[in-house]
Amino acid sequence: MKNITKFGAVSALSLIIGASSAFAADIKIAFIDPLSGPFASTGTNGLHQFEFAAEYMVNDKGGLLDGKTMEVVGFDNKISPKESLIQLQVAIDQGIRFIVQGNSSGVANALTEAIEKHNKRNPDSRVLFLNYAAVDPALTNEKCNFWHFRFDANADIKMDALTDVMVENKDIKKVYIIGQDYSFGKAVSDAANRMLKDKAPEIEVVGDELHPIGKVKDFTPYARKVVSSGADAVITGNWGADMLGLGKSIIENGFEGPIYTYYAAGSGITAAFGESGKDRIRLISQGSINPIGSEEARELYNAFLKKYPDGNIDQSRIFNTIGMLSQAIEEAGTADDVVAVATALESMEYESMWGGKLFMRPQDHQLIQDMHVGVHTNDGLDFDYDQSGYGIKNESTVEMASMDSPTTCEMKRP
Amino acid sequence: MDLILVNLIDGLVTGLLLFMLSAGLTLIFSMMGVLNFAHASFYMLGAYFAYQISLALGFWLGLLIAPLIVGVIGAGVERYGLRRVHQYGHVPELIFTFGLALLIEELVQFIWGKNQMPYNVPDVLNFTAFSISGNSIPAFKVFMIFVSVGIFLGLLFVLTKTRVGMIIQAALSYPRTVEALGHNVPLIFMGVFGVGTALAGVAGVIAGPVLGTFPGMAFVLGSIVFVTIVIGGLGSLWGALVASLLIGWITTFAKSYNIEMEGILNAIGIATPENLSDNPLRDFWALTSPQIADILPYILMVLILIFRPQGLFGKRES
Amino acid sequence: MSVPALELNGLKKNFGKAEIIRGIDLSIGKAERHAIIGPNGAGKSTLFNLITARFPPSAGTVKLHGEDLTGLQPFEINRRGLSRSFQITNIFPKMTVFENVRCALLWAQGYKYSFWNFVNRSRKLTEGTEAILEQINLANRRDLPAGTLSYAEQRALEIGITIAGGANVIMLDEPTAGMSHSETDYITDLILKVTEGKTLIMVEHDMGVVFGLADRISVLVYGEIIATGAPEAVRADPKVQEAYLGAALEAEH
Amino acid sequence: MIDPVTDVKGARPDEQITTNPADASQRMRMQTPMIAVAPWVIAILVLLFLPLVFTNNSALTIMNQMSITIIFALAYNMLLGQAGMLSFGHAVYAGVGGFACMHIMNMTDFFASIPLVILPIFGGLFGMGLAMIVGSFSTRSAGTVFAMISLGVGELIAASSVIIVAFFGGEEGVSGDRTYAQPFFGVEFLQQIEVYYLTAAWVIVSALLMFLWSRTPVGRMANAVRDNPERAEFLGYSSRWVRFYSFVASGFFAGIAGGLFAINYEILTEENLNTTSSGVILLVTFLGGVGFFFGPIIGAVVFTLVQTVLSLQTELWAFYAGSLFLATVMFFPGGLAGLLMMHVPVFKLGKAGHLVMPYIKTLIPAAIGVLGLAALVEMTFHYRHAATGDNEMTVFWTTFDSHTLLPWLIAGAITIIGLGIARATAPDLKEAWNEANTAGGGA
Repeated sequence: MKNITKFGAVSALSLIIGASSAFAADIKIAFIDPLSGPFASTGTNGLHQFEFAAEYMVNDKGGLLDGKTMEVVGFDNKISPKESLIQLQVAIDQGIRFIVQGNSSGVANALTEAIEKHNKRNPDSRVLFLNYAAVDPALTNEKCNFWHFRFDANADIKMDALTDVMVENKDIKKVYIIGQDYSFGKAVSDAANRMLKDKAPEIEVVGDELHPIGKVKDFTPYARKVVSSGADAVITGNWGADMLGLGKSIIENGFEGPIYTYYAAGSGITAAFGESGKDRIRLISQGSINPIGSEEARELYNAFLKKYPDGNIDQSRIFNTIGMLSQAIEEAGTADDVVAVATALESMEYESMWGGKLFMRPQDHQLIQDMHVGVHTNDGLDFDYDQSGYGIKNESTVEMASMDSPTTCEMKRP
Repeated sequence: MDLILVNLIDGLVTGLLLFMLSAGLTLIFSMMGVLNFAHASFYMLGAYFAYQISLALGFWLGLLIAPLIVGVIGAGVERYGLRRVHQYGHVPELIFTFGLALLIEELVQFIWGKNQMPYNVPDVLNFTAFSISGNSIPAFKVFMIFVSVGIFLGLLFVLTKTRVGMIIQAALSYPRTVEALGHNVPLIFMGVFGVGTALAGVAGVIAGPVLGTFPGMAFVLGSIVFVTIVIGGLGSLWGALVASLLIGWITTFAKSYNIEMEGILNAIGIATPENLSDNPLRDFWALTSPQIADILPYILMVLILIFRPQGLFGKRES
Repeated sequence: MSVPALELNGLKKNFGKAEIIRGIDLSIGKAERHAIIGPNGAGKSTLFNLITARFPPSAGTVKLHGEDLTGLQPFEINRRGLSRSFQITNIFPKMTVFENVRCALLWAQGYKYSFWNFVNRSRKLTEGTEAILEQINLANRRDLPAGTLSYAEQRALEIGITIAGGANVIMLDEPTAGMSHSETDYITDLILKVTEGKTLIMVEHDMGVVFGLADRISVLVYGEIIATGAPEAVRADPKVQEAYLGAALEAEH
Repeated sequence: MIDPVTDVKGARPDEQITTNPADASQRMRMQTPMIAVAPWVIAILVLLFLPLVFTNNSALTIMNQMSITIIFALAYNMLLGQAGMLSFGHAVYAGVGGFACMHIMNMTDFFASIPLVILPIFGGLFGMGLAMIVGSFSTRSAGTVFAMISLGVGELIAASSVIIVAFFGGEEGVSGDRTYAQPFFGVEFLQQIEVYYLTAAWVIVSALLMFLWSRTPVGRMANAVRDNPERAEFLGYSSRWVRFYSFVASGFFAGIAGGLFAINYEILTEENLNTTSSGVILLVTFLGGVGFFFGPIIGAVVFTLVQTVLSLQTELWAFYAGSLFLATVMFFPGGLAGLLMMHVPVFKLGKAGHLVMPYIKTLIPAAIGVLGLAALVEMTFHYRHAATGDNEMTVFWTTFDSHTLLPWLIAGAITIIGLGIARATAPDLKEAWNEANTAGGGA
């Protein structure tokens, strides 16, 4: 009996896999990120931006290589490394050669290793990994490989820019660092300590703390410590519910200085902070939204809002990813030979519609770009987030941030 | 010193919130033998309903209506789901609630989406009640304390001073006898389940603005509620109260003070090994209390189960 | 004189302040059939539970073949050759009748916690089980789940499980409770048959069964044994008549 | 309170919640060895030939995932089904076994000296070791105490996975490369198909060992202790030790599943330990049915398909999985296996033919109705959450505009008609079912 069941089930399986590979687009990109579960909102928003970017920037303009269209296919990895690897295999079997992923450095680590092994073991179905948001510095240092490209600034670059801005602010004498207890949180804390010491030894780090990730119900005790420490500023790499919980709690319980963050915008967070976060939350990001980077970007954003009225473009790097990939495919003259595309991507210079120039550093495949520190406000915005009237407005900009930063990457090219 | 006082207040808020969940759960558990895994899901429903109602009618009506809706849903779940599964035994019942918790989370995402809801403290209560050396105590927290203490007193009154309470207390210990006396035990079960889930709903309404209203809010709280009632002792309302406060204060203090494992080990005479960074136990030596604050209740529970399986105030074992 | 099969010395049990067993001394010889009778609430089942370590005694000792059982777990006592049944039917309802009996044979046949033997490969185990099933007349029920048997059959099965391990001291707690006359006769015959040559200690209300089976009788009233002796002697004892037996006997006729 | 013993006294004959391998063993004993061996031979043949049907790597990957889940679920059922112990933290035994294997993979010299095929044994040993430590205090009683200790220990170990970075590698986990093992008869396990056969061999071996375990004295006594621990004590067996041995054996096979995970994915992370994984395996096992040895196998196959394949089709996969699970608990507490085995008496009576027509009349409309309902759910979801301009949606290979009335009417009509017919014909089915289950009568 069980064998019959199994047989039937597996037949169904091959049918479904077969059916879903019957789409018609010429160049397919697999988007492997959470589309269900607690992190689904970030994943879904990212997928919408990717789909829109492919439509608007490629297909509506006649496609690539004389009319080939581009399609982004969503794969739900439930933010699980295991599921990501299964979905990666499914994507490869569907003939997809470009993988994009961003949420969770843990998943990115699993993917980059799996892709390296896959490309080594299966030279005729190699794939590229375009990482648009996983910022663990290791990915472009000791764990780098030829197939991985990062379009976001890594945690160190962001901290470098953030601390450049912080030391300008002479009111800041004491800093409290708090983050989630995992590799990224630790990387933020290490970078902050190191760079503050370097750039402004007079600034005192009065607290440096990690809390369990995704498990804290009430941040009040942490907020108390921040307030009692007499800190003038807080640095945190928190994201999602941990960012919102921490931020709200710190503000509510009497802290009055700025909070420097990596991920305190969009996905409902801007709306939830609302008035309470005004002029308090600072955000490090790339791509200028307020003021908008270019007229082209304004048109694109408006078109995006027409399609997704409650959507945000909170990850402008997604559009850079699609733009640079398109340019690389055109340069290589093929979308099938990923080595050629990768070679074209390496050391590419690209004019971003969100302002500034982008440069894909060949040593480690880290994109170098302008970094902006913005403030959460409702004044003088071109575009708000979450339809809340609030958004992030640039205060300072670091051009081509960390252009010359060292890397431990020893790139092996095929 | 001031910080201790502040932490006491914060721990009290956390503990009382936990109590509102565990009180209902411990009643349900001891009466019906159901480890209701979906209890925290009703807490989540409370927050979401209150948010939806507050958009139209304001916070206060939300506080009033949302728990009622949650209670009715809870009673419905008992009547049309649990009662059916009850005949198969306790394990399927438990697994039923487990599945229900998953389904409720999916439903909430289906209806409200996956983002955090902008459900905020009402303006009337959005001010600082008082400050202790720079640490402000928001008025809403004071309000939370009053609501939960009020509910505790109400429960105590109902259970000890009214006829229904007497029957419930009797049914806690001798369900068969109570049934033999002609009381409608299924109806009592449904009522207790409804009231228990409504209490969880109240907790959701008042915790939603502070702790955030998002689809993962039930999962974050889920198992800790069990831990509370197991530590307190199954079926004991006082046990639930004491365990809730204990957990509230333990976690609050553990987070507020950076006690390091190295310090503790050195204090009891174990010297820090040389070359700590190469030591396989290095992570253990570097432990700090905030890191493990949220798993302390689990450690406490395992110890209690090993040495006193009936819990702090419990009279019967499992 | 040889060592008694079971010997109780000053056995006491308190639940809180209530003294349920107030000091019992009793000696039961090998191959003796001993019945314990007494009014409801006299502590008969409690006495059974004390002997088999279901509860720890408050004071006193229990000796099995001269060996002190204090501090032993029920399974350790069982391994020393004492087996019991329960007042409320206590079998494995979801397992088949055959499985029920076979489980009772496992330890006795030395399988212990082994996971390198397969139970259905052992001819000895199967034959032993079938022999017991024959004895308790349930051979034609062997593949039914035990929970589906009739009440009398379940009681018979319980007796089968109790004797299967080959214990030489058998304790039966009200084996005929709640049975019709014909069922009672069936069980009485069964007990006679299967306890041949073994020490039997039973609690029983049905005086017919008691006088039909027992070599000696003890009368337990309010946690104390007020009389022990041969059935006729006990029946004649004025204390017994006063406390219990008279009324019971009258009711009987 | 969740001790199954409490309500065992008035056991219902139709109760199917817990294992009754007694039946099977009896049948087994009376049948010729040929028939006893047949399912295993068929299973081996099927596993051998499946890759000829499904040649692509993703199907192999999914089948490997199924195999791992099968072993894990069977190991879990050694506790839940066979010994009546409900664990909320069983993922840690598989996880720790897997992490141990990962570390062995990274011990270059040692790993190069062993063939990859024996690696899962190390996983099993580590899982078993952990189970011995935890079991020493958690198996004293079944029921709530055991369940809550398992929850507590599970949370502790899951939490340490991000704290004790040296062993668990933090949130990135630990990764390695399986191909550095000693080649096994020249096979280096570079390709999925090679890994598939390795995993398949382990499935057969482990399932067989677990099946045989249920035939051993300690395996039989696990059932006895599950049904009535007190009675088992009076048969000379310590309930605690019987539970302990079951727990340790279950830990061993869970560890083997973990080892296979390490080989397949070459990475282990926090998700292999966390409570979600522990919960999932409980769902899988119960969905398949704890009452029969092969129940968890069905559960593992169905759940893996839902999780990996259905999730490609719809964002709402978890919603459907939850509904399926809840419906199973409410209406078929014996799980999918129980549902299948309900038909055994019918086949024995030779009346299976009588059910074919009523089944067709009821189940096909019901299935259509349920699909219609699913379409409505999808349309509602699309209507609420899709982008404004994006009115087009595709359900069941049909593309339409979700903002027009017609598709709603069609889907609604299909649902109502389908479920309506099913409802109308249900009494006939019930009657046919009763008739088919009655011996004698019409041929």
